[in-house]
Amino acid sequence: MTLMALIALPLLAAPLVWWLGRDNPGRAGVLALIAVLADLALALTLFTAGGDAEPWLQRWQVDWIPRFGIQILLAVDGLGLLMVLLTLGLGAAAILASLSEIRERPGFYYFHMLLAIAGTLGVFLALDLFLFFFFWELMLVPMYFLISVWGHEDRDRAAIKFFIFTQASGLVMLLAILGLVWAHHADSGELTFSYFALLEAGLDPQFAFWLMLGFFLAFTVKLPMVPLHTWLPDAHTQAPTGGSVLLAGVLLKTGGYGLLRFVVPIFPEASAAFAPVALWLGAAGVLYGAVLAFGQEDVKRLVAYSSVSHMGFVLMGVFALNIQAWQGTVLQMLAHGLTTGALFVIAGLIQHHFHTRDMKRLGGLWHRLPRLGVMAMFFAVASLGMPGLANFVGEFLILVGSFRADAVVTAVAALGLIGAAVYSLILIQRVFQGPETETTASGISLDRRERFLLGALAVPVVVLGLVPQPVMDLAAPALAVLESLMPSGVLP
Amino acid sequence: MSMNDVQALIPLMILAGAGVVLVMLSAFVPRRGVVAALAGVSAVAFLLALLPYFGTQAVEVAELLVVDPLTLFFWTLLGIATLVSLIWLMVTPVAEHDGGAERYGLMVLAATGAMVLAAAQHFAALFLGLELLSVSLIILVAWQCRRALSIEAGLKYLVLSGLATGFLLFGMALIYAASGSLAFEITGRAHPAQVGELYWLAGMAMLLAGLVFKLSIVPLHFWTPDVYQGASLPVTGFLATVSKGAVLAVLVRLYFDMALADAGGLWMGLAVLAGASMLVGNWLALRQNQLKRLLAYSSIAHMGYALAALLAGGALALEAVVFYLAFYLATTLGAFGVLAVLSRPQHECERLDQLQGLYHHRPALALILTVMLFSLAGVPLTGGFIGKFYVLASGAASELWTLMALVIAGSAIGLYYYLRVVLALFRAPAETSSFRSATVPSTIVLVALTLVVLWLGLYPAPLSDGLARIAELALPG
Amino acid sequence: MELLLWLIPLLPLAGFLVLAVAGARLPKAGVAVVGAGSVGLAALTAALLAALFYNAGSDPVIARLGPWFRAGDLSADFTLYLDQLAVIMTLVITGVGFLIHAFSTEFMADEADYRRYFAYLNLFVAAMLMLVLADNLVLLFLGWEGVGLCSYLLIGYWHRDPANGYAARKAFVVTRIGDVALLLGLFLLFVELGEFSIQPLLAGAPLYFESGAARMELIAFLILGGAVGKSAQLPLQVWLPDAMAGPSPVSALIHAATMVTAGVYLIARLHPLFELAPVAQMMVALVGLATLLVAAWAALSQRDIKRILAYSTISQIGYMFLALGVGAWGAAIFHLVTHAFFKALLFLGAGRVIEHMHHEHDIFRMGGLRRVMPFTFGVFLAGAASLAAVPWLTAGFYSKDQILLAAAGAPELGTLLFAGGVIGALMTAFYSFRLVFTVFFGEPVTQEREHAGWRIQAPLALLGVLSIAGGLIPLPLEQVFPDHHASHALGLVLLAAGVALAGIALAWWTHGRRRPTGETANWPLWRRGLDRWQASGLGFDAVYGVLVETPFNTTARALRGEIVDRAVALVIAVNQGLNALTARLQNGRIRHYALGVVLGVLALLIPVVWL
Amino acid sequence: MTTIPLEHALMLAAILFALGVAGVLMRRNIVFVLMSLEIVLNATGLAFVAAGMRWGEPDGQVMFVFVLTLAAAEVTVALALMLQAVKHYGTLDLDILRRMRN
Repeated sequence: MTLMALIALPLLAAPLVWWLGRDNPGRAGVLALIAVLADLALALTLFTAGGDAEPWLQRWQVDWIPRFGIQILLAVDGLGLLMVLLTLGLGAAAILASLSEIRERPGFYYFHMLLAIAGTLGVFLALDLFLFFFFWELMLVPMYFLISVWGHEDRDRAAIKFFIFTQASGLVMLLAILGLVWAHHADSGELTFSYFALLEAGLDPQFAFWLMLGFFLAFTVKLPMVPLHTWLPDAHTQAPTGGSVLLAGVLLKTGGYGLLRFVVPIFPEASAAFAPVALWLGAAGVLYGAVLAFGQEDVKRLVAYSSVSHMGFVLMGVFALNIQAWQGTVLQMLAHGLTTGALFVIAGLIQHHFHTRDMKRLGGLWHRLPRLGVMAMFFAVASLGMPGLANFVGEFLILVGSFRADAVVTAVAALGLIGAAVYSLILIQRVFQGPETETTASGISLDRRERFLLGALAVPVVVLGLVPQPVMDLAAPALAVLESLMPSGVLP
Repeated sequence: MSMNDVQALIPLMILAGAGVVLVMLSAFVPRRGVVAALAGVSAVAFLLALLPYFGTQAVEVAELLVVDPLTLFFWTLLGIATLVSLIWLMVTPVAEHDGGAERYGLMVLAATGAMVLAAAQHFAALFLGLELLSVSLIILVAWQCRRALSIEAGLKYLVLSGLATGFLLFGMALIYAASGSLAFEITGRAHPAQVGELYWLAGMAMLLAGLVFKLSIVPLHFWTPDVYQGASLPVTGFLATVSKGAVLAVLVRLYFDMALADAGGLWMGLAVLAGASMLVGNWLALRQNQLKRLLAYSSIAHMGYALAALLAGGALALEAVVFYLAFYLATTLGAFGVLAVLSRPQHECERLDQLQGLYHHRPALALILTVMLFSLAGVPLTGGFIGKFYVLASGAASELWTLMALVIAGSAIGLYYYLRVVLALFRAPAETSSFRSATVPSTIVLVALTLVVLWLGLYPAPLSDGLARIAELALPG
Repeated sequence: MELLLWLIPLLPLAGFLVLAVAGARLPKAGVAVVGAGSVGLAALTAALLAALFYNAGSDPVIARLGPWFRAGDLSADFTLYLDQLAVIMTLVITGVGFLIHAFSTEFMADEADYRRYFAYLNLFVAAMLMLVLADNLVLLFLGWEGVGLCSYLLIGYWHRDPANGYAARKAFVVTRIGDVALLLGLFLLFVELGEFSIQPLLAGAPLYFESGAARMELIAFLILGGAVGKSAQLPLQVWLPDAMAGPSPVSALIHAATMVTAGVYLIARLHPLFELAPVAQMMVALVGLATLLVAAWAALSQRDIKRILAYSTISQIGYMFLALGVGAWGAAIFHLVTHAFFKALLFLGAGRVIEHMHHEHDIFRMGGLRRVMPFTFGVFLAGAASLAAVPWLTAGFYSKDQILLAAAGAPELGTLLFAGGVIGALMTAFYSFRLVFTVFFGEPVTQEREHAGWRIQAPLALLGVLSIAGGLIPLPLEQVFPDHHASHALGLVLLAAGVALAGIALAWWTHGRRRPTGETANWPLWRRGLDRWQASGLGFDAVYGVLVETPFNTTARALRGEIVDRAVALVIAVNQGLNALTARLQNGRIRHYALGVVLGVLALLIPVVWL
Repeated sequence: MTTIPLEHALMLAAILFALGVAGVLMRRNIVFVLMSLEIVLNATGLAFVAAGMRWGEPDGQVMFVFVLTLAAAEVTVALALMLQAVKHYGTLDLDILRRMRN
């Protein structure tokens, strides 16, 4: 029941916030924040949950569309719980980041914000494949509105591109889900969309491979994987700050989560067969994202491409198919959410204060805003994989794991670490260092809320970097299940 | 004709009688309101007259018509659609000199034709219903005779639908020649007829072409945008919903009664046409700024999806088509309703720029239209999503991967133009724009339609369970 | 003892945290106390610990703090390991580091961003300590990257000037190339041996690998790659000369106590692996030899006082690599220690000179400073003498001598290695004293007298003493390294000694007795070209520019428009084209529409008739 | 009594039908188009009658009556529309009626 409440709370709060905050930005934001924080508190109670079969912490189900054996089946394990916490944490951060930026139609804005959060929570909790797909598509809609109504100059194109990319690939996944369901039906006579039942589906290997590709496509568009990533720079750049934070921090994770939750366990053999290709695709993403990030002039685009690069590691981690890489994947997703989210907050602050994201017009911000400079430096350094901060543990484990799977591709991907240094530091150089420009000559300072927000994002980055073990222990049972599903001979 | 038969015909009689009376009455009672009210009452009476049939066995009327659960479902659906269309006819402002009281009668007559179609199980009934529907529609389309566009639309519809009817009839004649019967089931059973299999098949091909013309399946779709544009908004709405729904209904019955799924060549031909419709319809709509034309093109694509679902065959396909029809009717009526509500006398709301910034002035209308557009696009929360799910589910069950790939491609292309309209709604309004506000009754109907669309999207279980039972009864074994 | 061990890296780290978080409220004096004090305490702790350690018979100390992360059979914990090697490294880092801190408290007193400076400095020391004390390779890598980061932060300390930022990024990126190699080496080690802890690895490797096994060689090569990056050896030496952009004490720290010695330490620490990989070990020697020659050669023509010292560092580290390559592990560490003393001294001294000359770096615009800066001259001379390895008097002589003798005794290529080393020594002596003579001799360019407080003088004096007498400090390493049998031929020792003196004499001949102006305009073309080639560090930057930097920049710029988006644009264009095409057919003509109907009928009829 | 073979009758109907269709496709004048439509419909009538003959049932003829009725109704509407079209467009040329297009 907690699980349903977890989704329902932001869902029900959304219209309320819309109505009460329809023309009062402060009130709307605070109410939305309260809703998310309340939800976070609710999510924390899941730690005390227990009793369901390992690795599941809690499960809840009720019939939805019996014609197709569709249920509202929600369940959470360590992996899901981590994603839920990330969603709510970054959701709160996204709302905080929006407070001063969103002045127009605030109620409607936070309505969509809460809806997007609810949809994402649904994705992380749903274990009926139809329900999962439902939420998967659902989270797009509010995100589309966030971009298209409150976005920057080129928002229309970005919003439509984002929507078409993700929905079209989503439909392919729906087809794959249906293929899986019917195959299971033919096999067992039972029509169901339940994850637990479909795990047992006996599939023809070749058919399974095609189905796996269907899932893979949808998840890697969201991830995103090169060359399916081109919606991302546009969407991230054009979205308002809160939207960028949510997109980068949370929505991308649904792709990695989907790969871990569905692709690998349902199609272990097909995944193993496809893994060499996926590893190379991941490595290509790592390098391509890094090179393009370096080439950008727009602060937000740079950060967006850095996401492409980081998520390339996630793809590699999933398809390295061993426990280290999976642990790394989980950590990398959390770490990327925090650091990239924070970098988007910083980019948003720059845009808000100086009305430009063009690095040619920026420079020397450190002298005006030393605190912002320090925070930017911190997150840039975290993003380039400095040991002691969160991203390192993730990337290290992923690389160890993928090295076990394929040393050559890992060696290629590791070059991305050099790329990360190049683009992260050029960002700092061009925005914060060097002489001031006309644009940045005016003196401003961060207010307390902005400082708090960045600080609050920095703390978990350090904690995850130094004490990642509790998080890893939380995810471990779920990943151990994955390991047990892999065909013998795949794991090194 | 037994009493039983008569009883079965009561709802039809109500509608037919009302139609005739209304047409004549409008000659003497110049006030639109009275006629409109009576028309509405007749539609409600039709729906009420259906109540006794629920839960009864199928009733056949002299080989021609059958009133079974499927028919009842179609009748209910089409009856409600007719009622809503009549309401839109009422709320759309018209210029004084256009009068237009007769239109209510004509619409009721057309609806009668639609009901006959939906219950037909014999070619004669099919023909009669189709022509009653068509001829009334032609007059409705061409009604605003001071508008050149109306006349043009009427003539186009008349000539092309006449031609299509010619093919339909010739096809019937060939089937009759081959099988010796005009009843669906008997001719269907005669299908691998030793004598004239070629006649039968050729006849079937022509017959189907005549039917899918009404559904605007590519390449018989050319009339659609012009007729949509030329007719007045509520008539277009009626055309897009009741007329298409009735034809789809009879097509469903034909398809299953005659076991067309087994006629390889025909199936392939229909599949090609369905695929072409999905793509061409969406391509046509891509950069369209005329909303009626846009909806016309979108309907081409949607009928392609529905046809694809039908082609999957089996009980699930039947359910899929019927569900698709249900959500499509509700959604389309909602969309046309919003446009109708926003129209002014002689100045219909039909261009995209007329909608710009609607959200800022009439947020409720904008949100309703958004829901409808999302439903057409197949976005979750709306009936359109479940509709598309049904299509893909039936396609996947029959492993029609190519056709389903086309459904996905079409949907992806389609997103673009639906989202374009949505974008316009939420953009900053142009300075000159002003919007009418909705009246209470139209608001109620619009809200009801929205709730239906959302209900279909969120909790389709009651409907899907009902459809499963209907399909079970309609397709024993 | 475990606690003390942890205190050593944590004290400077605490200093960093205090300065970073609460430093804004501290006055400058407070910052100085925290900044220098934390390292000073660490040095005291290290000294105490060393005493305890030696007292307890030099048994290794292991201090566990807790797990860092564990996944499957992988574990990386926060565990420190202290043995003879680590003790020496810790003492050098904290000791020299503290002296540099102390020097900085006065030297940097006018700096506005005093706090940031000391915060970085503390972090630097903490990271380096973590590196040398780490029990496992992951933790070592933490320190490894940490020093990289701090060097970046400190080189780019004056970041208003984009050139400094460039130098900082260059340092970070170039060393990161090595880091990636190292990382891959660690992975390979882990995959083969299933372990990241250093001692079990070192114990396990000989059981697992035969000497010269291909994988072992590969691992050693990859580790060498990491060492080469961090220690600025060929071919990744290019970052160090530019790293002069930071304040002089930072250079002292980078070149002496931290950072560049990390590579030497790494190879020394993992020496059993290299012993199993003879090819890689020979490669270490050759890299060292090539580097020491190239850098010394480049140093001959430098005009920037700090660049001369930078190239000398590269060259001296080359000696250490040479020693490592011939298996003279102890000699390498010995040279590392003495080098730390005199190089810290030289850089701090250079900082004094530069400050005195109002930020003038060109040695040819200096002269006669001996008269106005007698104290600085004195200590600088001690440092330079040690660098030039003035025989028997200086620490540098003893350490370098060990290396040369070890090279001579190498089983393979001994003659070549020795000869190279001797030539390098000649050049070293020459450029050291070219610097001393040019800067401190001749006519004074200024009459301004130097003045320095005790916080500057004391560290310099102490370092001066160490530069001379540091060679006498015993460095017990017998538990870590196997015995090394070096050649002890007196002839070779004399040769080395003679070469150093010859170099100094040559420098006097060219730069002491005569006073070249540094003007090159009237030189013959070949000499100007040679000079420029030398001055540019043998053109490595240009080559890398053409091979790496330009292609990367061009690619990034070319891709900025997203080629992948072209494919998307193509899809869009196709759809728009189809839109236009289908829309054209919608031409309003009834007859055309009727044709559509007929076509539709045919579309259904044809398959019926044909199938 | 000689009966005409079904094939022959249907062939005739088909030819008539094709002629009618060709007329619709080729004529531009509304009147001729409507006449062609009449031919199409009557061809189907013929086909029905011929088919009815084959089975010796009245159904074919019944359908023919329906077809005639339809034809009449359609022509009525068509002529009314034709008059209006002439009023608005001043021509009987169907190709002129193309104000609505893309």
